[in-house]
Amino acid sequence: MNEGLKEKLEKAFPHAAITSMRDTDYVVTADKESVLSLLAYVKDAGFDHLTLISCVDWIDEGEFELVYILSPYMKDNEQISGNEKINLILKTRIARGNPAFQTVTHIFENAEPYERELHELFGVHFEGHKRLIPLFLERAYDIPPFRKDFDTRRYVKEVFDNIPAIQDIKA
Amino acid sequence: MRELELYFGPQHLGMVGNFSITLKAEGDRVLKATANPGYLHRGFEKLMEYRTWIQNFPLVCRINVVEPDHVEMAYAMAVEKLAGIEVPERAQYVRSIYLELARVGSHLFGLWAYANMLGFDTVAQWAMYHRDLVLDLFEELTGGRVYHIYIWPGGVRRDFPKGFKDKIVTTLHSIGGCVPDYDAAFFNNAIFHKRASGIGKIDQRRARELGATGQVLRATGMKYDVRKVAPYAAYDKVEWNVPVRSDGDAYSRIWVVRDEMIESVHMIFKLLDCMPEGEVFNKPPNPFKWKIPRGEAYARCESSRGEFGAYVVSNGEDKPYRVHFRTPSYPHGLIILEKLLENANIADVGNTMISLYVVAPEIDR
Amino acid sequence: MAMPSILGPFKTLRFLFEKPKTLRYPFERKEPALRYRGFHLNDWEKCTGCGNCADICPNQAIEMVEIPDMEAQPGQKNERPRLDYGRCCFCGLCVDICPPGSLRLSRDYFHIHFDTKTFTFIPKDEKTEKEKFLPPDKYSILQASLAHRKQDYEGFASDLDFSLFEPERITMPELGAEERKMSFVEQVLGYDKESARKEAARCLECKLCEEACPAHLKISDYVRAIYEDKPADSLKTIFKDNPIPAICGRICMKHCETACSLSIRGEPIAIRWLKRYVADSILDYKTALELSPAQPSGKKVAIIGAGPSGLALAYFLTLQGHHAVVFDAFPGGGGMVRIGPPAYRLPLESIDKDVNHMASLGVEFNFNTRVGSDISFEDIMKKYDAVYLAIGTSQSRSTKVKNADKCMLALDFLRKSKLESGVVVGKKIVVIGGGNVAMDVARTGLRLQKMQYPDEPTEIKTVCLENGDEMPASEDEIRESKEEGIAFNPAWGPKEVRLDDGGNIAGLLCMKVKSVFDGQGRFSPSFYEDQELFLEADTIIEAIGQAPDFSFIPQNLMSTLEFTPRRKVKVDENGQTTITRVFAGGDIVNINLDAVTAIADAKVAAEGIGKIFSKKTSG
Amino acid sequence: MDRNKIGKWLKQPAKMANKYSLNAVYFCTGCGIIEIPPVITARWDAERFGIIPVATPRQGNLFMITGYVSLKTLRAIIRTYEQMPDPKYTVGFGSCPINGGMYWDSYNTIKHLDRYIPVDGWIAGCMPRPEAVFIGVTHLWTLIEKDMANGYLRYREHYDQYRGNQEKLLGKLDWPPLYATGIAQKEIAA
Amino acid sequence: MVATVAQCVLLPVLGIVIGLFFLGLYRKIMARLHWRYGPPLIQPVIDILRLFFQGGMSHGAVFDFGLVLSLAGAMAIILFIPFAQWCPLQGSGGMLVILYLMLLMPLGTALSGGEAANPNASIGISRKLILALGYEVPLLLILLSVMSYYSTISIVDIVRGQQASVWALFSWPLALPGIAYILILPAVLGVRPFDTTTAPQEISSGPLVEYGGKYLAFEHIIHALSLFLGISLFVNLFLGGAANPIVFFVKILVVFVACVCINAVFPRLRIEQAVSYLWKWPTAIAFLGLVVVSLVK
Repeated sequence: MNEGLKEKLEKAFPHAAITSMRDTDYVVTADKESVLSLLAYVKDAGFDHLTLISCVDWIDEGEFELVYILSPYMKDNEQISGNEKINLILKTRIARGNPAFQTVTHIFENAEPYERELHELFGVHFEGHKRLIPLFLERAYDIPPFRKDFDTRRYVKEVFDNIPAIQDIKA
Repeated sequence: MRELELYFGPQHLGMVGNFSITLKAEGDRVLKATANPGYLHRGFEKLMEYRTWIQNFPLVCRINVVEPDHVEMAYAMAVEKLAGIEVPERAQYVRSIYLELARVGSHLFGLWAYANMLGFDTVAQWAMYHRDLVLDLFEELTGGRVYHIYIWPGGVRRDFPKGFKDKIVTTLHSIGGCVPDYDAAFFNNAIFHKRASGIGKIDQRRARELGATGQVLRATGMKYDVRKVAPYAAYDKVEWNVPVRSDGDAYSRIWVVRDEMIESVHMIFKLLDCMPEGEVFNKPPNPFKWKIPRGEAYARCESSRGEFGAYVVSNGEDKPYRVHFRTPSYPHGLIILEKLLENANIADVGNTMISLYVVAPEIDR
Repeated sequence: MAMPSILGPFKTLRFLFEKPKTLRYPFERKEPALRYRGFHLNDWEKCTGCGNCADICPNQAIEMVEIPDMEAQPGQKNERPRLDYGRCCFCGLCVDICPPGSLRLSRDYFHIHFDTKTFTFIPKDEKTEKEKFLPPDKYSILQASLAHRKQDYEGFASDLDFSLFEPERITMPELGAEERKMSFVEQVLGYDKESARKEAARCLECKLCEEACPAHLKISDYVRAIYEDKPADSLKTIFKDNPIPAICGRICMKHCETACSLSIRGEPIAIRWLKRYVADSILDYKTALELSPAQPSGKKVAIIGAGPSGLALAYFLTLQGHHAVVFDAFPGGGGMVRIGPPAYRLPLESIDKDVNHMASLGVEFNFNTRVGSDISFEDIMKKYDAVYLAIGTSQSRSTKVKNADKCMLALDFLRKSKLESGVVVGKKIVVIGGGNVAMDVARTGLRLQKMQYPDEPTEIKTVCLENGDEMPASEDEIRESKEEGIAFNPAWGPKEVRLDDGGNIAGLLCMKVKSVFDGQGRFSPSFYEDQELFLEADTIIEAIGQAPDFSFIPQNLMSTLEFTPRRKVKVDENGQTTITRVFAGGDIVNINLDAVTAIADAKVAAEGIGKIFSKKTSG
Repeated sequence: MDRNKIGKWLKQPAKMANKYSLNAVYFCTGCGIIEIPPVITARWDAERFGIIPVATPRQGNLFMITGYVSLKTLRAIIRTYEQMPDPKYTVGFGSCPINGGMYWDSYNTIKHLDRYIPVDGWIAGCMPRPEAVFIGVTHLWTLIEKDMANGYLRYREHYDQYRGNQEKLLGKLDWPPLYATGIAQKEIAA
Repeated sequence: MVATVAQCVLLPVLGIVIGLFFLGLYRKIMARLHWRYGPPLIQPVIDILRLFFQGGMSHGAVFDFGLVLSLAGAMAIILFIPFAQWCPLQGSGGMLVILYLMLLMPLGTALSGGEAANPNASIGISRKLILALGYEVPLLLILLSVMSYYSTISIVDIVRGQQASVWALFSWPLALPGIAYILILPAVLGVRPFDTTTAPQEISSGPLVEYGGKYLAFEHIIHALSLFLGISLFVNLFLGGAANPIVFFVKILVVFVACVCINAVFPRLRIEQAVSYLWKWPTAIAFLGLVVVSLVK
């Protein structure tokens, strides 16, 4: 990241903590109120490629961590500016008890399926999302399956191992 | 006209992979398309939380059956970043050659899918035949035809077998010898041109907004290739070009794919020429005891379909705490496809989908 | 790009007249690649049943099953992997982790069946299961299955350079031969934290070592604790089975390392040195162990001999709340290990560390007290609730050849050189014997020579009956001795000690050995009388074995003490001898003659004594 | 191969025709599908034995379950299987349908395919190579020859159990039962 | 009379046999272009045999009726098209009957396919009808030119006319409609790039989507017959028919192989592209041909 942006970010968002791991990964930890404005800000600053929205279940701390990973597209069709190799990892935490957050689909259109996925697999509600309908799953699960307290091995034992093999009646 | 509801897939000859699109159509015109994934959802990222770092390597490659190699690479790169493992120089070259071979194989598979979709069996069969030759190379190198499980943290799993260099060269030459035939029969076929040009057209601004990468973006004119913008493995060691086109339609995309294949083959030759001797594997610690310090890493590489990324979080244990893969087909198949199919012709549904090279397992994971 | 053309595609019609490229399978075939990952092969002779493959399998496709007619031995479990091809993904992780390299993947991959039960099987290879592996002329691809496979069809095999384990150990820093032979400074320098952790990280936790260890230490647990940088936890684990880690960490005979699955193709984990690292890195055992004192039971146990067995028993009994009183003739603890291993292997401080810790727990030590002369055995029998004989083999044997009385005996020599000062050696020493004691003697003699004749040429030789590769001494000892410049004369037996005119030793006359053992495998050497070798010497030390000294036991009791055919004290499963209340352990009981077996005996005895006590109180 | 024996054709035309005209329903159920294109294309050319992919289940008589089966796919598989006309043959590909395979602990894939639809043969491997598919087909021929590839009959016979297992996992199925339930019991009683 | 009856019985059988042979040959030639060996020539017969033994599902009376209609239509046309010198019903109706009967085949398929209530089938049928509309226009113009040139509606007379002079394709005024016919022949036969109707990769083989068992077997036979008929018509109109069956067979074989080659080197067009193509060049040439023919005449 060019130093300018880092300083600008620090000035505009004094509460956000910016750390750099290695030379290409920058981690910005922000409180949840400032995430939307931060995203809009970095988008204008050139990080216009939202590569991934992820969620980490920190069950011991009772929080979900939403992770937005951004990187810049090329400004010019031909020339590489050197900024493109930077990954900006923007993180914020929300309470695990009643997980809800604002959608970012109005800033990044491609956030739509990511948020749908997180809604389905983690049970995080995104307010303002137009299509929070199931994406992958067929069965209903009591606990969204990607949460840490969902034990897939136990689930397999309880559900699949209880399906009996076909008995040959004649035998 | 009567409004129809059509299911394109999952059981469908034109569907590559287990994917489904629900179409609302009026006659031949699609009103609304809804991607319906999940037929291949296995919960990889959840399963990975139950397996140790090294046990995950056989698992991750299953995320994309067409080209497992870039999944391995993304995961290995993330793990190497997290654990601070160095990769020997020769291994970087071996990895690059291996990944480029995978790209050629994968593009040939894409070519098969595309030609097959258009009912053009002839080219489809050739492409599949040639892909099989590439698979033979993989078998020789890694011991597996489809799932290679070759890249390991700290290098690669085995060195080149004896005489392998020559074998690569012979095979690629024999495939390259058929390029004029491919061109004549497929890429320069007037009817194919008629069928593909203007289909699934997307301009650069829209492509950027929707998070496109890979040939979808390159077909709109941007030379965006992770191998170039954020070089990994040995991609910065040799000269090569990023092929682009400017129309943004299916025809451009397939031409980008074609040029990319040829560029990959040239790159393999160059890499083979300047490959150094030496070690190819820095052993990671004992797999039963390997713990990676707390932290997170995002690593990305350029797969044959676009940017492939792995976001890995460790909490200091011998298993990953959370893994999330950024797969190129995800935005392509779930957003761009839906947008492109609005108002398209029913005959072009599969055409559009395959020109975006949507691979279902990497969407569902 | 050329212009799209409508006629161009017709060019491809020429393929109508070309030969198809199809491989007409199954009429034409293509062999799978040399590295192909197909079904498993397992060399049962090499397989140790360690179960690493089952542990690493991400799919739990491998299960270790007990083979009924197979016997477990040290370093060998009676289990073999069973594969489930309803799970296996042919990743080959099991091959890369297999320490002996017995598990390989073949190039066979055909198994087609309508019954899912046939997809589970126990892999073997053509060496152990001929009927399933057919030569090419009998092999038919149409019948190919798990039970109908091709011979010599090995595919993906293990390669040490690419294995997942580290076959080479982290080198233990030690003094060079030239440096160490000048003094009695401890030869090995010990691991620092980093290298200890690295070495500990090599452990695959297959637990073969634990089964091989006579005392069944929880080795993989304490090694893991070292890796996790928790030496206190590690020490706690060790102390459950072995209360003298500082001693054992130096001189243990390491049955564990022999059994270690890594030792088959690489170097075993340095389990002994890791134990030494734990014992040395913790300065105060007591605080690290956080032992809670047991309720005193009021029982008193006398332990005769403060060797490993005695010390261990004292510790175990103390933990049970009994009062242990130890008698020993030497001025400090350790028994045989106090005098046996020279200071460059086992410094006295290390022994004292373990002994002092024991004393601090409340064990009563009576040193310089020889039972029989200083205190009578009858008194002990009267005063104590139980007696434990851990007297070891304290008397050196002599060759009894002509003029052998002029020679020194090994134990006397070692004791004098370690505990007292003032053994004078000559410039030319000959040591008779090929065991570890002989090596100790020779290397001690060498150091004494270097110290006593710093600038003069000296020489030291050994003579033993066995061939070079049959010598009973451990390989490490032989190698290190050779490094230090000790000459070996294997397969020569002593015939006569030649004296010079003054009655001093002039040398040893040897004769060539024909065989060491007779037809029944008993020790009964025979010689070629005509082949002779004369070794010049001014000092000869005999180190051919030791025997126990039961002279302190009164005759009436001695007559009831029974022995096994191998001249060992007979004990029951509780460690009790044929004399009631008298228990025994250590070298007089077991044939291994080493510290850790002695500890194992103590463990048995501790349980036996506890049982007897509880029986008495309840009954 | 006895395709060219005229006597056999005259004796059992139905069996022979079934053997040498295996039309596979093209359904990419799992990753095993990756080896089907090579099998049916130029390198291996399964059409030599009359094996071609067909577009709809109504036209096919061979159903290859290629790899793991997720719950959502299972629903589609049952639908497809029931649409196929008798006689029909099912082949399970690779480890996953046998005993869970890689995904033995996944919450979204089934572990034993034969508890939901009948399977006539299994091919080991992950993935089975094209060669194994060919040998698998020869085994299927033998089974057809010996009347042992009778999965479709078993399905009819034990339809209660199959449907029960399917509904246990997928909930109430939104299509009517293929066979009247309870037939098997009645037949046995009679 | 006996000869006519015998021809009435034998010609449809011969048509089916040749049609099935063509299907087998088609697969074989395609395979060679794919660099592979392909199935045995007999494979279509095995397939049809298998389908007859396989249980199929009917989707109602109209479904069955449509199928019968198609089959009957196809069988009927055979009797009107000369196979070399054999043409049992040469006296009655000629070209007009053929044109009328040729509509029966798509109609019957449409009827029965539509009954199957599968959206893919309905799309396929609409495509089939649109495509038929597409080639019927130039085809009518072509037939008109031929008929007006030889001033007869009897196909037997047309054949005789050609055998008297040169093949229509190489005669001056008829060359234009001949070229137009060549251009639409793939569409008439439904081979690529005009196989939009059944496009398996797009609409799961369209009208056939719900066919199984013997119904599908009949569809295969109808398909084989329609191949035979389409080519026979072309050979009779423009390649001068033939005086003996062997020559005729060789002629239709050559035309068929040419069609397969076209099929092999092109991908499939979209239906509106196909129609716009058919209404553009072939129609224009055919129209021009008609004008020239009427002027010459």
